[in-house]
Amino acid sequence: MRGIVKLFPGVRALDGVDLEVRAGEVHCLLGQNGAGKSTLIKTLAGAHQPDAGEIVWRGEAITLPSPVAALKRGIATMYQELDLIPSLSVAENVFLGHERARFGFTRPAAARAETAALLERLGHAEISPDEEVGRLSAAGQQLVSMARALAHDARLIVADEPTAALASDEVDNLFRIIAELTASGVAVVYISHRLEEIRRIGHRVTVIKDGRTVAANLDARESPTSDLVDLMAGRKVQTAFREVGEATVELGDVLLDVRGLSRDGEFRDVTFSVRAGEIVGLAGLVGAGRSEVLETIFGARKADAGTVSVDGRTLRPGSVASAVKAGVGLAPEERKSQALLLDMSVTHNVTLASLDEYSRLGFSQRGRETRDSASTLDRLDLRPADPWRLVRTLSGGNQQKAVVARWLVHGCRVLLLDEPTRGVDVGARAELYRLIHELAATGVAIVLVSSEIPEVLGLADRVLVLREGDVLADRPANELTEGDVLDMVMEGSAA
Amino acid sequence: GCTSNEPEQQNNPQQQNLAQGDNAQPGQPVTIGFSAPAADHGWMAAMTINARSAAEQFSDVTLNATEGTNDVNQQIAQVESLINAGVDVLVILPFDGKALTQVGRQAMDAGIPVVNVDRVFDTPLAYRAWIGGDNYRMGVNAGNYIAERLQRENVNNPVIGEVAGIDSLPLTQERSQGFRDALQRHGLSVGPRVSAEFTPESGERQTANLLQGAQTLHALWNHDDDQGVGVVAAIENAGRNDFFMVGGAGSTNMMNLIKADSGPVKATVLYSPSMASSAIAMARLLGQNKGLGDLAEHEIPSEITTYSAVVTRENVDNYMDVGFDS
Amino acid sequence: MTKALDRPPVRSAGVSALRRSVRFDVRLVGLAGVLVLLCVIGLITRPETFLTQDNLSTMLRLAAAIGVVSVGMTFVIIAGGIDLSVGSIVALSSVWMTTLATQSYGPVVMVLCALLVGLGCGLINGALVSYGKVVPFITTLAMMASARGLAERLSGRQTQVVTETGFTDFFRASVLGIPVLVIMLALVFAVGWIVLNRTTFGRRTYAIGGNAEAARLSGINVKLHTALVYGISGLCCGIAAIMVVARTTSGASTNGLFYELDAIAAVVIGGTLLSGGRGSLIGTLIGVLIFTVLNSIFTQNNLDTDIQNIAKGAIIVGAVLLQHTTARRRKRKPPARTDPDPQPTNTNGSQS
Amino acid sequence: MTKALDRPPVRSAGVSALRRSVRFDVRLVGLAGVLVLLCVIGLITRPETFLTQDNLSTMLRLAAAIGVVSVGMTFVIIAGGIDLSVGSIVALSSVWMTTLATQSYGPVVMVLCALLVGLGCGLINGALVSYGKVVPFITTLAMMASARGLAERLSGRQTQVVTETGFTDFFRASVLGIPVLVIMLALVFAVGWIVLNRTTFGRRTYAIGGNAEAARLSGINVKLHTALVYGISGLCCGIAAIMVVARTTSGASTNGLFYELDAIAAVVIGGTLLSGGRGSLIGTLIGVLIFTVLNSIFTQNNLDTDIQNIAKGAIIVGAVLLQHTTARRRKRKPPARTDPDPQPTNTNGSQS
Ligand SMILES: Nc1ncnc2c1ncn2[C@@H]1O[C@H](COP(=O)(O)OP(=O)(O)OP(=O)(O)O)[C@@H](O)[C@H]1O
Ligand SMILES: Nc1ncnc2c1ncn2[C@@H]1O[C@H](COP(=O)(O)OP(=O)(O)OP(=O)(O)O)[C@@H](O)[C@H]1O
Ligand SMILES: [Mg+2]
Ligand SMILES: [Mg+2]
Repeated sequence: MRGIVKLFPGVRALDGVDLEVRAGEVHCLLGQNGAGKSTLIKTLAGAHQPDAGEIVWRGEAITLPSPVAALKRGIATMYQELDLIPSLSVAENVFLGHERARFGFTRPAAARAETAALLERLGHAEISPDEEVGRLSAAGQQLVSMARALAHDARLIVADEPTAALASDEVDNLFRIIAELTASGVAVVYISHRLEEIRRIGHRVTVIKDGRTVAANLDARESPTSDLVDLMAGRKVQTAFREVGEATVELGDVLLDVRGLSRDGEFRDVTFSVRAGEIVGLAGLVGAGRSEVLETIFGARKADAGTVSVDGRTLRPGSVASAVKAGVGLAPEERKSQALLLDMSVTHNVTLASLDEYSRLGFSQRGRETRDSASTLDRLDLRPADPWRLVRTLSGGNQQKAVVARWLVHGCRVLLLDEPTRGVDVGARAELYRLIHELAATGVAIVLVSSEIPEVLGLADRVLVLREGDVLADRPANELTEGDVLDMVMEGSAA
Repeated sequence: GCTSNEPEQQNNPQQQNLAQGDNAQPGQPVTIGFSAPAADHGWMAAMTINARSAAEQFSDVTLNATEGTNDVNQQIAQVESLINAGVDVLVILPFDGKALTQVGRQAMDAGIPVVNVDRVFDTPLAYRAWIGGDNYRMGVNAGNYIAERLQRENVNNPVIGEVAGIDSLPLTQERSQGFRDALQRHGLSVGPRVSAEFTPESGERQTANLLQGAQTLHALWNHDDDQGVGVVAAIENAGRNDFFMVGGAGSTNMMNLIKADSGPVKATVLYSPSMASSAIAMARLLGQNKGLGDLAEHEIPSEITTYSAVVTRENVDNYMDVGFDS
Repeated sequence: MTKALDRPPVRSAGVSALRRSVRFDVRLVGLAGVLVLLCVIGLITRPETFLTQDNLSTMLRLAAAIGVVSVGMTFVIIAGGIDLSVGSIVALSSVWMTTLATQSYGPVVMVLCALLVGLGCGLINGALVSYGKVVPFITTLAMMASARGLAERLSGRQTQVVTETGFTDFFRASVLGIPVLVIMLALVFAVGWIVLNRTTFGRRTYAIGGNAEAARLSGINVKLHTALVYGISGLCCGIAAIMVVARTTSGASTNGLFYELDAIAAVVIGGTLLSGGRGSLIGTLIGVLIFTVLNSIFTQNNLDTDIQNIAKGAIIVGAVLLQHTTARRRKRKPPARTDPDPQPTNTNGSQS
Repeated sequence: MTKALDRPPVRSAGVSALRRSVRFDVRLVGLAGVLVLLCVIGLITRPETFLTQDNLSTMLRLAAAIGVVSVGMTFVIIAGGIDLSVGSIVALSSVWMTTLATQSYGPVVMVLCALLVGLGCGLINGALVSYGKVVPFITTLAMMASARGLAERLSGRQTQVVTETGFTDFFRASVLGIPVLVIMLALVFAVGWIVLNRTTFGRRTYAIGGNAEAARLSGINVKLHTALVYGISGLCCGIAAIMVVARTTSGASTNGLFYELDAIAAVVIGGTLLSGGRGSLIGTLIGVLIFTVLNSIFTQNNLDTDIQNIAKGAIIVGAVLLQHTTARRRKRKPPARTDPDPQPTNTNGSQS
């Protein structure tokens, strides 16, 4: 791809990007949130038409007027936003658009069998090809998306942040498949904000910034991390967690108290408490029920047993209103379905949970609202820096920033963060960590869920490890190593 | 606490002269099936109400009335289910005469006499007796009255407006045709014309627009007194008093206005829902194998056309009894 | 990958397949329960006449036209659209097929004419929606007005009687005691079911309704497909027009009044989401039958129209609430759905 | 933004606010263009009468009732619902307020009666939708049948004339040459606009329509809010009933026929998405006016009903296509909309 330009109303998303991918390599694409990575690969997939530039495929210049054209040439794409049909079954999603059919009649048995084989290859034979995709967890859906890309027998597979929803073991699994593919001569374009992944599987790296290629074809293993980060951000970024030894904040009284919380088939007897200023991390594999615990604390799901109390007052089970009144906030896991109003502006999204704070007698105070949300967004480096842009037109990582910003603006006393850094670039991530610490310092109790174990260990004061709905351990973070946690979640044997 | 306006009056406005002489004596029990279009406006509601109250007067009559519907398909099914239910006589006011002809025949073939009311079937094979109004003559009488009145008032080149009913119904077309023909006979023609939907609201809306388009107007014929309430309101809203208006069907309301003679309404042309009462009476007699008492004939006649008399201030008192509450 | 077996399943396979089929059944079972309940009420109130073969065939024949229209509507709604023009297209087709000119060519041409007119109108709808990008509500509202106007113009607002007895004889006949119309209804439903559930076309229809952008990225020609779906709806209207003409032996511009509401109501009560992507033809069939039976009970029990209306509203809501309770009792609602969901439109929202 | 500063200033606020208003304007400008075009056609065909003050005030008076209903409908649709019962609620309110019993208490009680009946019906709708979890289409369809039936029962299907002259005198009067009905319409629109755009209630309405789950997780009481939104729609129907009664000097169960279609059409043509979360009251107002002007042009030019219908369909589609072209010419369409998008419901689906 040479000199690709793509214009969106008000934004030059791509401004002359070059990308060169060789057969059999894993080519990593790096860039900040909103740099144009997803836009670039959508151009490659035929989903967007470039305004300028050319695509050369095996020596000949081609145009890709539609996704079909790209698929026909052997370019399969796993989009950043899981583009699956929630109401269809796994098998139907995998073969959508290239159904196993005879004379237009589907052959569900064939599709099912092939899907089962693909899923087995992905190490997840337990996912039924007949299951409705909408009922799978985010990780399950990511796997289906992967199976779909594999089903195309493509020459080039493009993966846009495939690991954002995955935990470490799933990531290993994915990398094994990618290694198999490249060994058979398939090229892979790989996008991720986790630099350590790029080290593990990448061959070469292209860095884009603000729609331009700033560095092409670097060696993935040799280039120093700091150089890559600097290239992406165009400035020096500190990516550290709180310095070890830095005086931890003075912890206050117990603010959030969870006792014997259970939900049928999801988790059992979860008991822990969080003190003012404390950060508690929940670690576990995908499907361990961490999200469910947070949602139940928040009242979005009704607990079957157990109580949640804030500052000594017990919350009404299954009532979000009662939780909100007590000062609890939840930044949910799935940004699109649970958090964002795609057709509203960033500002309006950010202040959604704080409407009462930004109103007098029911009338909104738009000036104050705009000011506060803009300054939070500024800190998170949301791009493009237009507080009135519709959230729909933001890049994935920037949308995530808007979700987190909503709860930073909202003055709550207990903050439940579910995967707050999913898809967020390195620079903004550091800023986010700093903000979380600042909040804790002001006496907010924070519960954090993340699939990245280093992140949990680095941020939290205390860590709860969950496995299949059971709490395995509740320890201070500095007594645990990544290995300990991994062992626990995999084996279930408390080390 | 919430009742309609005139509860006593609404039920049985014209029951006094239904059956006289021998025919008044109870005879063998008769089950009458009744099917009509949706009672979605005053006239049609009056038809159903009249049919029911007529049936109540006869101790020997059981009325099996179906839900009114404006879907011919559904009306066919209703008549079929009445046939299935084994009624003795059918009284059918079809939404569309031609479309229900088949089912009328079906009933006749099954030996159930059919009294066809108002909108006529396509073939006499489908009914035993027909009673209905004369839409064409209604238009003619309205046209004649207007033309003559304008001539009396010496108006030159008069502008004559028309507020028709639902345009897609044959009855509306017949009325309009009669109106046109009558005016033509007097060398006049119809000026601005709108069509409303038999409801006061549509009458008001369409008339308001018509009046805007017609800054001069000498006479206005409104097909239907239900929508007439709205037509009169629109004339008042526009503050117009430069023309007179003639109604249609003959509601009590319009007759009162004619009697009061203070507004634009000077006359109305009858198309009385009393025909529904007559139809029930005829159906009963058919079921009992009797004829109409006053006629020499042994049987019920096969067709009866009611007359569209013009009600004016002079004769309104004679007609108050057939006025219906729109 | 050594510990593959140890890992908590992302989704447990066997159970979920079972669950899924159960979940489907429960909705339809609830609905069928309502239908049976209505039949029982009919039987109790009118024991002599309600369940006679005569009455059944009357009810089914009445259900035929609206049933066929509802099949097309189900396709459109599953694909995420709406078709308000069905009633008008039925009127136009019925008028066009019964003009003197058309009738002079004989029954086969009449039938073809109805089908082509219906299909044509449907495709115009489809083209405007997918290539013209006019929202379905507006497109079909416009077609609703235009087709009805054209029908009035063509017929001069006269009811056109069918003189071609070959036509009426055929469509009013019965085969083995089953009216031809009912057989047609069954056929249309069967074909519709197969297309929707067993062909790529059908699965793609679901896909487009579920997430049009994802469908496009999967290489589906969403525009063409959408246009065709409206074509199907139009074609169904053509078939319904034939049925109406056969029933009434006439074509009129007043045919098909309110079919749009009746059909949408049947589809929605049958469990198809107005937001698209989900739905079943069986549900639609039951929905149509519920309304037909309800009408029949009302008529046979001689209820006043106003009471009927009041009761109808209550029964519709009651039926849906009953369905919910059945479904809830079985505790099969997935957690994501326990939320208020003031409108199903949003459940579609998206994922991760 | 290519070579902006290292970190572009977050608020190029001035520019972006401008942009934002421009984006909004373009849609509405296109729509307003259509309205102006229609007025020009009216002026050309009926130069003497069309733009007179008399005719303008007549048109606005005719638009008043449907305009007020459309305000409520806009709220409901933005919140992601639909209200099919508006016409029936208008009928019921108009009948209830004009019964002899109500009239005997004088004009103030009549007005209160209409408002309370409307509000009550709306809240019943709302409660069923949000607490009963019955989909809005079915709930309001049921209310449509029931309210109309109740209106028929109350009135015995008779037109109830208003004898209370205090009532008619007040509402049929003019203030400074502007009819009271038109002033009421303006007031309802103004209040509606403020509530929708300047209060937290309005913001929450958009939020619920945009993503009910997100709204719920942000601590909004989605159920209560949804119920209230239907209450607003009902209240608007009550106001509209007062207007209809004032205009026709009577209450009748036939009032408000087809208001649901007219109101939804006005709202949708005004750019509000049926899937919720987006829309503007100004668009709705222009939509209402477009339909009113169209009607006025038709009647004043003495067109046949059938031609009117055909033309109406063509004009509606034409208007929307024209809007699109304007929007495209300005290149202001966000790319998410350039794809097939057979129905707006799905745009929610996804994208990068
Ligand atoms: N549909 C759209 N309309 C308008 N602007 C868009 C649209 N899609 C993307 N953009 C803009 O294009 C730019 C590039 O977005 P893109 O999604 O390619 O970023 P990205 O590199 O994938 O970021 P991330 O790491 O957050 O996923 C962003 O500024 C974004 O706001
Ligand atoms: N809508 C649903 N219907 C049925 N089962 C579900 C649904 N959502 C989640 N589950 C199941 O609940 C369990 C826990 O879900 P989930 O994946 O959200 O847990 P988690 O620990 O939060 O993992 P993640 O790392 O993805 O956040 C899984 O077994 C999952 O399959
Ligand atoms: Mg991206
Ligand atoms: Mg989770």
